[in-house]
Amino acid sequence: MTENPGTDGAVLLELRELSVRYRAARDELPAVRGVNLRLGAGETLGLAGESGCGKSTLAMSVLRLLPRSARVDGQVLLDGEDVAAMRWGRLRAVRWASASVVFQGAMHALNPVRKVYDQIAEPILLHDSDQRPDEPPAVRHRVHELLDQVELPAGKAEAFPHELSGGQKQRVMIAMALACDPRLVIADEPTTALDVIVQAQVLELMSRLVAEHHIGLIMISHDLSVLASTCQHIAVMYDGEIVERAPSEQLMRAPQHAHSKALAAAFPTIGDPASRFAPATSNPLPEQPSERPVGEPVLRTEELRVSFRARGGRTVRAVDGVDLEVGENEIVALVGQSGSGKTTLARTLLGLQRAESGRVLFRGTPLPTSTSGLRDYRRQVQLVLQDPTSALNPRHSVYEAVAEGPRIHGLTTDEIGRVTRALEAAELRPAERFMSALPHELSGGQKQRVVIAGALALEPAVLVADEPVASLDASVRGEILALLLRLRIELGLSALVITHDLGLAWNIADRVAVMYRGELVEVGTVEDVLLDPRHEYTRSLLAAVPGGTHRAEPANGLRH
Amino acid sequence: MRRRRGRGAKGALAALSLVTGLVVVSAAPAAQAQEEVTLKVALTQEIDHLNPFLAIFQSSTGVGRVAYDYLTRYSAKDQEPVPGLATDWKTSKDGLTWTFTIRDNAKWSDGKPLTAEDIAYTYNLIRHNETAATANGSFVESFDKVTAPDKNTLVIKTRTPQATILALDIPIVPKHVWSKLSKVDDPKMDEPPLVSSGPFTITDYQPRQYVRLKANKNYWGGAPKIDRLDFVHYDNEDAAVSALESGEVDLVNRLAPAQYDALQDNDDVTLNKAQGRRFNELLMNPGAATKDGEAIGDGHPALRAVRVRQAIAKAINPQVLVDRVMSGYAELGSSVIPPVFEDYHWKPSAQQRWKFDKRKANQELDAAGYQRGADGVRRMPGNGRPLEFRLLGHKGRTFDEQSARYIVEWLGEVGIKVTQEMVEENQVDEKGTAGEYDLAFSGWGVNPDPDYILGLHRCAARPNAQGQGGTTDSFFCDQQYDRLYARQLAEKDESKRQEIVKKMQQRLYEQAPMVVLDYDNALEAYRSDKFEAFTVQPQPTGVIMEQNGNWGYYQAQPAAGGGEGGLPAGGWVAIGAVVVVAAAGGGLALRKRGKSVEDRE
Amino acid sequence: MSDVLTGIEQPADEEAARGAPRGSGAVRFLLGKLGSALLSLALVVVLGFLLFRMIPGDPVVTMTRGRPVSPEQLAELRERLGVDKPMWQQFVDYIGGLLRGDLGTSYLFQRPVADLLTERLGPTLLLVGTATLLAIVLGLWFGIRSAWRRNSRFDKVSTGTALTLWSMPQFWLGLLLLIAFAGVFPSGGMRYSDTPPDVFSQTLDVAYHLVLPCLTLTAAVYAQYLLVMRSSLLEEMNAEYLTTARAKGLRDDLVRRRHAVPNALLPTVTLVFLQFGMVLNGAVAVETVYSWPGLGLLTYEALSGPDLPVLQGAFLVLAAAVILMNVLADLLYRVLDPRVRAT
Amino acid sequence: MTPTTDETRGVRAITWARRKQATAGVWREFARDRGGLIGLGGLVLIVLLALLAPVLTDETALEVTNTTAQPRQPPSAQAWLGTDRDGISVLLLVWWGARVSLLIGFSAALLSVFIGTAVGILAAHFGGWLSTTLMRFTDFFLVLPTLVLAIALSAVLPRGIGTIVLAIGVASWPTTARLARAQTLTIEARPYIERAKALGAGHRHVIGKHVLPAVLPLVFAHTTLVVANSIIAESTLSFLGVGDPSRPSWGGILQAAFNSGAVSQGAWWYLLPPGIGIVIVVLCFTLCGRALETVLNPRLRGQR
Repeated sequence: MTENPGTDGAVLLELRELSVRYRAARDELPAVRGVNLRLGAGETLGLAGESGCGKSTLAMSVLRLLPRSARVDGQVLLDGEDVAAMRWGRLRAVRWASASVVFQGAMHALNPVRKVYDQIAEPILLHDSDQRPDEPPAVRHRVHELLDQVELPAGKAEAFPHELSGGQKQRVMIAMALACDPRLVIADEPTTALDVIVQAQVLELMSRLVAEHHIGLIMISHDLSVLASTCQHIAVMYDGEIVERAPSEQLMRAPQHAHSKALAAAFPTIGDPASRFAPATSNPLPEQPSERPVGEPVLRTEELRVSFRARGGRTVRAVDGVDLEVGENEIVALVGQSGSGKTTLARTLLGLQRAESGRVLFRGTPLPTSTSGLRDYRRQVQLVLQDPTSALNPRHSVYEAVAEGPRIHGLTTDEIGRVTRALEAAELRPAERFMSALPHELSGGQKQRVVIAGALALEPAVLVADEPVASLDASVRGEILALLLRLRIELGLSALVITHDLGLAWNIADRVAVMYRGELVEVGTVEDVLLDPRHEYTRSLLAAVPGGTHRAEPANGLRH
Repeated sequence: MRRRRGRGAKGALAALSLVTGLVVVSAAPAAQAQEEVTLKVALTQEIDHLNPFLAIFQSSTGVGRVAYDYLTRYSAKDQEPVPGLATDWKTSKDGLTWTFTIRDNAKWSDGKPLTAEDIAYTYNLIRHNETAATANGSFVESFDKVTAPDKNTLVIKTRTPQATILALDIPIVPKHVWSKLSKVDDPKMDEPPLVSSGPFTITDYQPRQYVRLKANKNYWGGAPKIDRLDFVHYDNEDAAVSALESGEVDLVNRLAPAQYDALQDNDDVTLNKAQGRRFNELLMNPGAATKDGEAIGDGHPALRAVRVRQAIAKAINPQVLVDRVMSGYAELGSSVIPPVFEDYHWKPSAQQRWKFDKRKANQELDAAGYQRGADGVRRMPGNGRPLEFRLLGHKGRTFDEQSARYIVEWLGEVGIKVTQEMVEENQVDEKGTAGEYDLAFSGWGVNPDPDYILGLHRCAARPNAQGQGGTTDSFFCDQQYDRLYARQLAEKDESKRQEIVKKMQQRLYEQAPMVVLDYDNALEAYRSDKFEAFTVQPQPTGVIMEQNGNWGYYQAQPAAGGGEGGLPAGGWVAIGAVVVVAAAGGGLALRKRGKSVEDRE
Repeated sequence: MSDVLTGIEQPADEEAARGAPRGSGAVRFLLGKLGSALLSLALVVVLGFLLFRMIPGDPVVTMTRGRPVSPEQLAELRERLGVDKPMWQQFVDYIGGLLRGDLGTSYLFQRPVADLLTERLGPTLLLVGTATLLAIVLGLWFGIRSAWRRNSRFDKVSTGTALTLWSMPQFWLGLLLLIAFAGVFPSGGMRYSDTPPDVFSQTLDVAYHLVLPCLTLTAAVYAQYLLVMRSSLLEEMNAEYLTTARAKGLRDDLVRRRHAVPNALLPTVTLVFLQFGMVLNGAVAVETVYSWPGLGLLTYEALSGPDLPVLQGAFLVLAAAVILMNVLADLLYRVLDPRVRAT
Repeated sequence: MTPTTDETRGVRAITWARRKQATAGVWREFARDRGGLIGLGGLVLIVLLALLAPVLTDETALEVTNTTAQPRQPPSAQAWLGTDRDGISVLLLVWWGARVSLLIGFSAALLSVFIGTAVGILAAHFGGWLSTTLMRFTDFFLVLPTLVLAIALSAVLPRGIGTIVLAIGVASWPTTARLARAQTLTIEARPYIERAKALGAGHRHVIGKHVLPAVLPLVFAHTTLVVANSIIAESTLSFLGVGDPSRPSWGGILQAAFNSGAVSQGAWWYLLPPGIGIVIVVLCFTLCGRALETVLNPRLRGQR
């Protein structure tokens, strides 16, 4: 059943030599180059690739949803009919009835001012000729049925999108996609914006529904493990071409193409000793010190509490009695779902957020409260933000961005030398080449290195990194993580890495702290916590990691 | 250059009108209005009150003149007092007691007879009620007693002889209506219908829109020849003129020269260039002071010297203002009594008149010791204060704003620096009464009797020690002038009085506390296709509107054949056209949209 | 808390707060809006008092212009107007008067200002209301079409026209129309004196007089609405939910009508209300040119005097109108946008 | 203490080269907008003509006592655009009026933008009660009927250009304040501000290095629109009679025309040129402003 089209043998979708080019100001930018693809009825195919590889363009071309600037060559045969040749009326009839789409960000893909009911009912009323608006009971029934299928209560039909959580919105999107019983569903990064646990639930739901309704599915993601857990086949796209297509298990186990390998390596299997302290990188890493010196922790919190006053006078406690230590030369991973208070904790550590009670101690001294004291403190503890694109002022050159810290602190002596050293420490070599560049001329990984260099320019003792690789492409992810490991060895830098990604913790951290609703529920060495979770929450986090077919059992036997 | 008129457009739109029923319907009310003859008069001034005791504005008193009767009237011919309600009068030897015979054919609009009792009531009300004195209190100030011994006799006793007793501009009100009111400023008295006895009766009033009057068929002087008289409000002269052109109104006054010129080509409109009662003057602060001679204000000391004032009079050329600012619709000014009052008007001879001569003005100033400084501005001898004058004027008043530029430039050439100070009207008044000016524009409308205007330049007209109560126009104070004033007041012989009055004007002219720049013509226009020539006052060069009387309106006569009245039909057609076009456009757009969206991506 | 930490802030973003009122949201929201409106109103009242007492000139002189008045009469008048009292006393009297609906007496018209204002309010409402409605209809219609077919000939022509109209001083446009339509439409005022008094004729008469002023006021206002509508729809044009709608197979006009426009309408509607002050500015100019007997003309007339009580009254009424519109805008926004309406 | 001069120069050169490149980029983007180019061209021409008026024309021809031409004459060979109520060439009057209109427009806009930017940035940056107070203040000014406020102000203050500038400036700053505040809030929500704070930056650094450079271009683009508005506001105020009569602006010329009965006379040559002047200048400013906004505000790019 691997290479064959579906059970009835019909070809649902076929792409023949499909090319898409975007007309830009001067020239045409190819996005998809000569792709051939077949999908049988009921088949599920994952389309993997990094941002900009053309996977979304490919998906959108199926229903001719590309912007006007796109030029499409080749054929898209949907049920044997060429979409490009369809008349406008025919195309409208085909849309949603034959193939529907689950869009990337459910938050934006739903109309914010219309009720869920209206949005789901709209295609039903449009396409089912027997469901006229004068038969609302039937439509209403159908909508409730759909909501039931995606495990949402019928009452949500009367909700507006903003009243739903991210996962609920994505469920609504799925319900909407199923509304006209399409034979093909295209899901474009359906879970990217979601939390790990929710992501697992949504993926499971999708797999189930696709199987139950015998729907063909094309799922697009940058995350191989997500695809592996949902799809029979995976096709890897790179620079507009499909470079490898294989059954999921095979691709995960033995990727052939270099790019597939990089993608596969980006999501380490927890418990796999090969990836412990070994993020995927092209430069070999030096040996990690096995024993860490024990002593006074560099950064420590005592009973730290932080709360916000929400509108309406209610107080929301984001951090609730946290005791956390980051030792000398240690990397600690702070993991948890979004909203668990990780980022607030990080901001408090840097004095960007005032603590309600408790203390933050740096080398045993409490966080200063005076303006100048705080400034001095910030030479020691530095921050690396999640999205390097927005963390750099687009108007400032790399040099200015890196020199910003030293200038603030009046470290004007040998500024150029300082900047050069910082850039080179962040592995931007030769430093001169980058100095005059503006952020938009750099790749995502390079930008994150600049941010790190900016922090390093102050020669800090601790780096607090908030999701440092979450917005980076898989192939870059490993490089940045490797950089953190190298910095620890070369500069003796301690780090607190905040992440939702347990694999990241497995990759680089010495210890891991699990945060749940403002509290630390479990703290310990990576091996202890991830391989032998004690707390319920840690277990559910681990269970939510999409392990695909390749997931290792958290067996004791792995701990040799 | 004629501007685009609506005729062509009307024709085109008339064709369109065939398709719209709206026009047919809307034309009906216009047709109805044609049965009666209505004279529509444009007013550009607000009506402040219809209540005759409170009405002050020219517009309101103008309405009062057609609605109410007065004791006496001014003749249309030469503005001499002629019988009004009083048919005859005599005065006692001491001039303090006046006995009037009141006509017995006068009736109120509610049918009740008008008697001497009503007149006495009116005068006494003003004398004893402060609110009632608001508008016309000054006329009765010297009254000692007013009685009506019988219904045809009115006796007025005054404390001092009063020359104006035959010129009492006091509308007579019905006692039987007013005596029932609790207060004089009862708002009811601003709401028609109002009981009056004049040739017209006020029937309808919409503030800022119109006052409607209907002819009083029982008027003792005979019924007017028109049925209705409407005073229609327009906010500016332009609006009124274009209303005249489109036939919305029949009579317009206070035209600007440009508008007067523009109307000259219109065959349906006849123009009336009347000798006006107004003059414009340039005041030169001769050293403002109170009655007691205590200096007030901050007038420039150089202007206290007669030689400087005379030099200024020679440095400016009023004829240019007449020609260019007034476009020739004015007469060259000389003294404070306009030539329309020919008996009192004094005109300087060729030798007496200040001639425009910059060289001479310069020489005189040089000779008087006002030497030019390095900046070309003259300095006062002694203290060296530069001759820098402020020129006070009304903001927004065209004459002031336009003439100011000429004055500035003329005086600049004789080494006097002038800066304009155009301010709101209340500030002009305030600065004027406080003597806080150097040069100032001013102007007066003059009554047939010269007493008031002459009295403005007496020492006694200056304010009291508190700086209040002054009526002075110029702060002029001259013993010789004051003596002449007293003489004319006591003089009973009319021709002798005229001589004295002329001497006073000559004295003013020579002392030059002001330069009278011009006498404005009153520019009026009316629809001659609808009305015959109006009665003007005085004849033959006088005005139709703003008379000292109601001859113009009362004796108005529809033109033979009569013009079409009512609304300009073109207007209704235009509305119809707009509606049709909008509907058609909307429909088209809707249809087009329905088609085009179908096949668009 | 004397030692303020550098860079430490509450993450309370006011814009965000708009989106998520909690608890007894509706009432709280309403009270908040009303409260701030009342505060604005109070400030307007105070400013109105101060501003018009700074104007030089003795009001008594203005009132008695052209009449011979004795010093006693002047003094009595001063006392009646209260201008001889100390400032604070005047302020107290002013507030007291306001509360009783007494705005003083006009110097020029010798009538209560409140009466004058009520009398003039109707015509202004008629003019501004008609013009705004027309402008909304035209502006939105053209704006939506221009945005939907960006850079088409239609877009270029309609946006170009709007920009040109927007660049015109309204009074000048009024003057031009006045010359152009002389004879076809009345040159000023609100009704003829000799129109029969029946409702039908009167209505037609007023409508006829309304055409030019309304046209002038509409021209500039519609242009503004068009530009706003166009740009807010353009902002929505790339929204993902439109792709969703298209993917569902909706016709282009349905995508526009059901999805794009309702979203783009939000900022536009708010702006329509917030720009109300601009419409009033226009009304002052237009009423002056066409002698339309409204508040704007009253303001202009009061200027030549200046008739301070009237100016002050007009200032208060106009400012209050704008404040009211702001409150309405907030309420309407709440009705239109479910995100704000959150319970 | 100081780095070697060579190095400094090197760094400076980099920075300057960057700025030059950025400016060139802005210009390239701007030049793509045909409307913007036309507007800019028109503005340059008009400003040049206005500046050169004393060189190209004879100022004494504006003196009423020097003119011999008849008042209110239609265009002729002597006076291409006819004469005004004093017999002065309308062309000359409009030419010189441009100086006054532009001067007032620019000054009022500068004043308004200066107040607005300062209030907006401070309100957004500092938050708390200061922000509340400032924004309450701004909202308050926003609801004031600007024309009536300007009228009242010009009635209170002595007549003159300064008064008009002040009246327009004081009445029109709140829109700029809102814009500056919104932009500052957007900028301050960006992570790089968080990063700068984490690096130890204080208020001055954040405002000076990050907020101002990001807000000013937008404010600059907005300024052109404010100038346009100011010119219209000035003309309206002058028309209502609160302008400076001794130096007539375009609005003042129109007021003089209106008051002297030009409408009844149908003196189009007297009414059209000043109005067309206003429309052209305002349109040029608006086109420029919109083009600039599109270039400088990436959010708007590709929209207009």
